[in-house]
Amino acid sequence: MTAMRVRQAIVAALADEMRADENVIFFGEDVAEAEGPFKTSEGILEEFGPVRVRDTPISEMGFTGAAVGAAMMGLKPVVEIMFIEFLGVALDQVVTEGAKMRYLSNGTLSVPMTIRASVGSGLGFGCQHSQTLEHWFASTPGLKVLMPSDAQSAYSLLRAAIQDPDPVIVLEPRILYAERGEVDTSKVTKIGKASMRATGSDITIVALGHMVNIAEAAIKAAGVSADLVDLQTIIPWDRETVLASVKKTGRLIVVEEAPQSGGWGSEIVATVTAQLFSSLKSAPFRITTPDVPVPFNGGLEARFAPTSDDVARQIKHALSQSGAPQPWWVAEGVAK
Amino acid sequence: MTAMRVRQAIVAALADEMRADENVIFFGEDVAEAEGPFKTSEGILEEFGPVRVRDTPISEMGFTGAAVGAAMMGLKPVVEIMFIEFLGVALDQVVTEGAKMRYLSNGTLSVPMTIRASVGSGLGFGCQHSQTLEHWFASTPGLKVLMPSDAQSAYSLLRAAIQDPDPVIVLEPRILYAERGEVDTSKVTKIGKASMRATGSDITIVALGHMVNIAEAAIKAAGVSADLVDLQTIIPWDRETVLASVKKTGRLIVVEEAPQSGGWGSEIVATVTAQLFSSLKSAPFRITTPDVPVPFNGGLEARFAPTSDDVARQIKHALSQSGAPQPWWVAEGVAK
Amino acid sequence: MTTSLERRNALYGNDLACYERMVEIREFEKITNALFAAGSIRGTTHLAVGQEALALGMATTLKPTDVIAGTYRSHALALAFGLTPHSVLGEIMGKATGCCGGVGGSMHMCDTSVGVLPTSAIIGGGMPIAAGAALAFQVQKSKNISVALFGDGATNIGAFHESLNLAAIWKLPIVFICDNNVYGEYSRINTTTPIEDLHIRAESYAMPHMAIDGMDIHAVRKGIGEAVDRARSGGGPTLVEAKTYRFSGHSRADQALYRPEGELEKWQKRDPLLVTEQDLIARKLITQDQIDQMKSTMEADLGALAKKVESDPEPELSAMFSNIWTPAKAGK
Amino acid sequence: MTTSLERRNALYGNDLACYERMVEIREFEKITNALFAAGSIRGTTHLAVGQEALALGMATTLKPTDVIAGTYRSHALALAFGLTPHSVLGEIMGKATGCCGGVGGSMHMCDTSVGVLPTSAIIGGGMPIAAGAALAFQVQKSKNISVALFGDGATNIGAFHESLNLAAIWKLPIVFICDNNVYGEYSRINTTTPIEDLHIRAESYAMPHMAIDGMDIHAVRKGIGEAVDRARSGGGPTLVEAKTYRFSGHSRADQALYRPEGELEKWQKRDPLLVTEQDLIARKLITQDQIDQMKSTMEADLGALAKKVESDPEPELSAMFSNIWTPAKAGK
Ligand SMILES: Cc1ncc(C[n+]2csc(CCOP(=O)(O)OP(=O)(O)O)c2C)c(N)n1
Ligand SMILES: Cc1ncc(C[n+]2csc(CCOP(=O)(O)OP(=O)(O)O)c2C)c(N)n1
Ligand SMILES: [Mg+2]
Ligand SMILES: [Mg+2]
Repeated sequence: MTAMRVRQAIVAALADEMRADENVIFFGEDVAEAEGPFKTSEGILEEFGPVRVRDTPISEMGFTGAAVGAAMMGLKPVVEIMFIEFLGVALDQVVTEGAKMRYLSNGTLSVPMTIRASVGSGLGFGCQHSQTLEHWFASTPGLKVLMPSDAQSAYSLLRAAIQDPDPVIVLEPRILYAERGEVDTSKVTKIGKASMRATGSDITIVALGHMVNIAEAAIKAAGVSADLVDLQTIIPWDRETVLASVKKTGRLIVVEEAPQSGGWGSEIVATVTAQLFSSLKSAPFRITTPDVPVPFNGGLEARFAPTSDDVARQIKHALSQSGAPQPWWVAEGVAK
Repeated sequence: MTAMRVRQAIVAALADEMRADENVIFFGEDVAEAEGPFKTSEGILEEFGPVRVRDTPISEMGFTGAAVGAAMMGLKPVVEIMFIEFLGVALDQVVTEGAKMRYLSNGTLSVPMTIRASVGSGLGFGCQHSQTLEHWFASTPGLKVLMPSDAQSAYSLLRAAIQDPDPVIVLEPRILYAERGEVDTSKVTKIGKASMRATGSDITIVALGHMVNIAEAAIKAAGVSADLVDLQTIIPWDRETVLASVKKTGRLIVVEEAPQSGGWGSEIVATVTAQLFSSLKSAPFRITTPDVPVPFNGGLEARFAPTSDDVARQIKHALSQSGAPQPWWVAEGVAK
Repeated sequence: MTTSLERRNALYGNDLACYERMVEIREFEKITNALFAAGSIRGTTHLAVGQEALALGMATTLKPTDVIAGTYRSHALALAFGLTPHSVLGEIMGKATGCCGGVGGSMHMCDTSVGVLPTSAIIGGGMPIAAGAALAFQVQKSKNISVALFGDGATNIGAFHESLNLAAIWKLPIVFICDNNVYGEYSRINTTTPIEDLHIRAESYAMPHMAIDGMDIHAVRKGIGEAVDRARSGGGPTLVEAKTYRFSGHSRADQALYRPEGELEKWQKRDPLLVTEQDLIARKLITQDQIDQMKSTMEADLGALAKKVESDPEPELSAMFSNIWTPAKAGK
Repeated sequence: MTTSLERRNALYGNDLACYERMVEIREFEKITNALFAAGSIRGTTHLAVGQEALALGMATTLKPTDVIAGTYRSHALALAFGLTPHSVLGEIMGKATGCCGGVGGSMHMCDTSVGVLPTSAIIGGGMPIAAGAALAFQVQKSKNISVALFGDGATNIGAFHESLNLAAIWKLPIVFICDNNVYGEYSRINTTTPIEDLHIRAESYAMPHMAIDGMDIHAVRKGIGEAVDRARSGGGPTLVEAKTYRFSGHSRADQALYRPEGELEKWQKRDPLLVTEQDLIARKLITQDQIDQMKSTMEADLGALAKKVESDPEPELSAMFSNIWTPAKAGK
C-alpha cells in the first residue's frame, strides 16, 4: 500500500500498464511535454518516449478516431479527453464507430482502447466544463463505462480498462484528482463488478464516483446501517450486487451527479423495481442534481450536486416513510 | 381533415410555418433541389426560394451550429439531419452550445431552432443508421425533444417545434414516413403534453413514436382495457398525465425502441415508482430492444424492436402476476 | 473454395485478371441493382459503377497486409481487394454467408484477411480510423501502410480536416484517396464546395497532393504508387484525388435526373472498362470477342451465384447477440 | 452609470480613448491575476494580455450592431467592445452584477447590446454560430456582419473547416479572425500544425485571406477593415490571421516555462501598449508623463473597483433555475 493522490494513482496505473505491455500508447492534448493539464501523466513522456506518448492537435474527432484505428491494429491506445464535454465533437467515433467495430467485423477485430475523461462539477469551471454526461454513452452496446471514487479505484479501474479488449471510457471526477488515498498496486478491478464501500442492513445506497464519498458521509451523518454500493462500472452495471443488497435491505436510494431527468439512476431504480417489487419496503428513489446547467457561482455550485446533508435528510425520510421525499429545491420552495 | 402520408404532413407543417412567419428558414443535405432524401420537403424550395431553403455541404457541425447562430439573431431555422446518428459529429452544437445560449446570455438571447432527424429501425439500414438515440439529448436542460407517432402528430408537433422559442429536436420514426393518416391542420400540439391514444382501466401503457402503434395493436391483441399514453414530448415528459393514469390503473408498462440499458423508459418507471409506490398493483416495467446493435438481416431486425405479439404477452403477464415478465430473449433462451 | 487472399494475389502483375475483376464488379452491380429492384435486397445499396479502375488500381498497388477504410459505397473495393462475390452478395442480402454474417448489410464490407477494415456508413467516419491504423504501423515499426478512401462530399466534413492534419503532424504512413465522382448524393460537388481541385486542400497541412485519372488503372497505379512509396518509406501522408464519375444514381432508385445534359455521355467515353479494354486490345492481351465472351460468362456465373445466395441460410437468432462485447476480463 | 454602448461609442475616431481602453485591459488582467492568486476567483481564467490591439482594432472597425463570437479568452474582447470592468469582473467573480449574472464565469462573456454573443469554452464552438449569425443577416438583408474570433489552436478542429466552407459556399457576411498568439495551451503552434501561415487554409475554400500585425491597432484596423468592407458589401467571408503573442501563461498558474529562450523578450518589443504609446507620442497625442499618470490612475480605479465587486451581492438561489427554458408555448 502506498499513499497517493488520485491523479498520481492514474499516472501509476498508466505507467504500470505501459511497462507491462509495449502495445499501450498514450496521447491527448498537452499530455506529453506538459504532463497533462491536470498532471495526470507526470513522468510518462520521460519514461516511455515520444513514439508511445504524444501531444495531439486540438482535434478530438481525429485523435479519438485514431485510437479506434490503432486499437483495431493491435495497439492499446489510451487517450485523454481533458473535459468530457469535448467528446461532443467526437461522439461519432466512440458510439457509432469504436463500439461497433467488433460487430461490423464479424468478431474478427476488437477495439482495446481506453478513453480517460475528467468529469463533474464543484470546481468553478462553468456549464460547458462541469457535467458528467454518462448518458451520452448509455444504450451503446459494445462500450464499457467506469468511474472511480478514490485513489484505489482510480488505479484499479484504469488498469482494468487498459487490459480490456473492448473500448472503455473512464470518467474521472475532476474534484478527486488532488485527494489522497492508500493504493494497493496489485489490485486490478473486474469490470462490471461493484464494490461495497459500507455494509449494513436498513437501506441500500447506490452511488458512483464522488457521490460515493458524499453518500458515505451522509450515512454517517444520518447514523443508519446501510449498504453503500460503489458501482464503479456504470455500463454494464452490476445488477447482481445491487439486487442482492436490496433484497436484503428492502430499500434503495441512488445518489447521482446527473440531472434529475434522464440520469443513469433511473436505470437502477427501474430494474430493481421490476425485479424486486414485492420485497420493497418503501419507494426506491434517486437523489440527483436539479435540471439546470452547472452554475459558476460558488454558492450555487455548492448546491448543484447532492450534498451529504441533503442525502442524510433523504435517507432518514426513506427509513420512516414509504413515499419518496422531495428534492431540496422543491422542499425549500426554490423551484418545481 | 385531410388524408396525408406522414412525410406529407411534415412538408405541410413546414410550409404552413414558412408561410406564417418569414423568419422560418430551412436547410440540410439535399433538402432543397432534391426535396429531401425522404421527400420530406417536396415543393419547399419551389415555394420559398433559395434564400430561405438551402442545400448544405456534408457538414453537420457547421450547419447545425449555423442554425444555432441564426436562431440567436431572430430567425427560426429548421434543419434536417438525415439520420440521427449524424449528430454524433455535431452533438456539441446541440447540447453544449444551443441548449445553453439562453443561460449564457443571461436570458437576453433565445434559440428558436428546430432540428428534424429521422430515427429508428425496421428498414434494413444497418447498425449505423437505425437507432433512436433519445439518450444523447437526455439530461440536457434547455432542450426539448419530440417524437410523432402518426401523420397528425407529425404535423402538429413540427408546427409547435418551429413556433417554440427554445431549441427543439423532432425525432421522426423513419418507418412511418409512408404511413397515411387524417390530419387536422388547425391543431398545434402543446409541447410537453402527452396524448391519450386509448383509454382504459386495467393498465397504463406509455409509449413513444412508432411504439405507440405497436402498443395499440398489442392492447387489441391482448384484449385488455388500457390507457395508452403517447408521450409525444420526451424531454420534458408529461409527468402529470402519466401519473394520473397510473394512479387510476395501478399498473405501468413502458414500450420503447431503445436498448434495455439506459433507455428513457427507466425515467418513467423510476418517477412513477417514487411518486406512486403504494398505489402500484404490480411491478412497473419496460419492454425494450435488447442490448445489441441494430442487425441488418430482416429476420433479426423484425425481432429487434418490441413486436405487438411480445407486448401483448407481457401485458397479459402484468395483469396476472405482480413480478415483471422476462424479455423475449430470456424467455426464449436466446440470450441473457 | 477460393479465399479472399487467393483472389487478391491473383491480381498482382496480371492485367487481364484485373480487367476480369472489373467486369466482375460491373456485372455484380447490375445484379445488385436488379435484386434491389425485385425486392430481394432490403434497405439501401450504393452502386460502385465507375469505381472499377480505382478499386483495382488500389488493390494491386497495396499489399494484402496494408489496410483500407472505405465507405458505404464499397462493393467495388471489396471485390477488388479479394472478397468473393458470394461473401459480398451474401452480406448485401443479409445471409449468414455474408462477410459480416448478414448483420451488417450493403454498407458494411469487411475482411481483415485482405486488409479491408469495416467500412463506415458515416461520412468521414473511416478517416480518423485509417489514421489510427497508420499510427499503429508507425509505432510497431511495421512496413504496412493504411489508406482512407472517401468521396468528394466527405472533404467538407470535420473529420477530413482533423485526420489530414493529424497524419501530417505525425508523418503517418497513410494515403488519403478521394474518389471525386462529382456527386455527393444528389448534389453536384460545385454546389457544396467552392473549389474544383479538392486535392489542393492538402496545402493546409503541408502535405503532398495530386490529381489522378481515376478511370485508368495505369494512372491510378502510378499516382497511388508514388504516394504508397512515400508512406512506406517514412515520408508521410499524401492526398490523392482520383477524378472519376458516378455512373449510377446515389443509391437505390435514384435516377440521377439532376445531371446536366451530356455529362454522363461525356464520362461514358472514359468508362474504366472501356479504357482498359482499349488498352488490353492495343497490347494484344485480349480480343473484342474474348471480352464479349468474358462478360456473358460473368453475367451467367453471377446470375447463378445470385440464385444460390438467395437460398443461403439466414443468420441464427443468436447472431443478433454476438460480437458485441467480450465478457469482461477477470481481475484480482 | 455608463452603458456598454456608450463605452463602445466613445472609442470610434478616438485613438486616445482606444489607448486608454488598452491600458484598462492590461491593468484589469493584472488584477484578475492577483485576485486569482489570492483565491478570490474560482475555477480558471485565461488572461488576454497581448490581445489589446486586436481587441480595440476590432471594436473600432465593427459597428455595435455587428456581432462577434469569441472564446474563453475574452476579457479583452469584452472590455474593448464596451462591457464595463464592473460587469466583466463581476462575472469573473460570480457576482449577481456580472454580465451573465454570475452563473457563467470567466469563460463566458456576453452583452448583446454591443454584439458580444456568449463566448464558447469549446474550441471552435463559436465558429458555426458566427456563421449562422451571418446567415441571419444575409436572409434578413441586414447590413450587419458577423465575426468569429478564435485561436491558432482552433484551426485544427473540424468546426473551423466546416464553418469556413459553409461561409464560402453561401458567401456569408462574416470575417474569421484567428488570433495566432503562437500557443494553444502549453503547445507551441508548430508542434500541432504543419504550416506556419495559418491564413493560407482559406485557399481550401477559395476564400480571401491575409496576415496582419495583431500588435498594431492601425494594422488591425486596416486588415480587418478590408475584410469587413468585403463582408458588408456582399463579397463574402475572409480569413484574417492576426499575428500576436500570448504574454501570459495559458490559464491560472501556468508560468509558460516551455517558451523558447528569448521569445518572450522578442515579442515584448512589440507589446501592443508599447507600439501604441510610441505612435501616440510620435503623433503628440500623449506624453510619457501622461501615460504613467493614466496607468497609475487606472490601476487605482480598478483596484477600488475590485474591492467594491468583492462585496457585490451573490446571485440568489433562484438564479440557478432561471434562463434555461421558456415555458412551453400553449397550443390548441
Ligand atoms: C455524417 C454523415 N452525414 C450525411 C450522411 C448521408 N450521406 C450518405 S452518402 C452521402 C454523400 C456522400 O458523397 P461522397 O462523399 O461524394 O461519396 P459518394 O457517395 O459519391 O461515393 C451523404 C451525404 C452520412 N452518411 N454521414
Ligand atoms: C473541443 C475542445 N478541446 C479542447 C479544449 C481545451 N482547451 C482550452 S483552451 C485550449 C487551447 C486553445 O488554443 P488557441 O486556439 O490557440 O487559443 P488561445 O488559448 O491561445 O487563445 C484548449 C486545447 C476545449 N476547450 N475544447
Ligand atoms: Mg461523390
Ligand atoms: Mg493560441
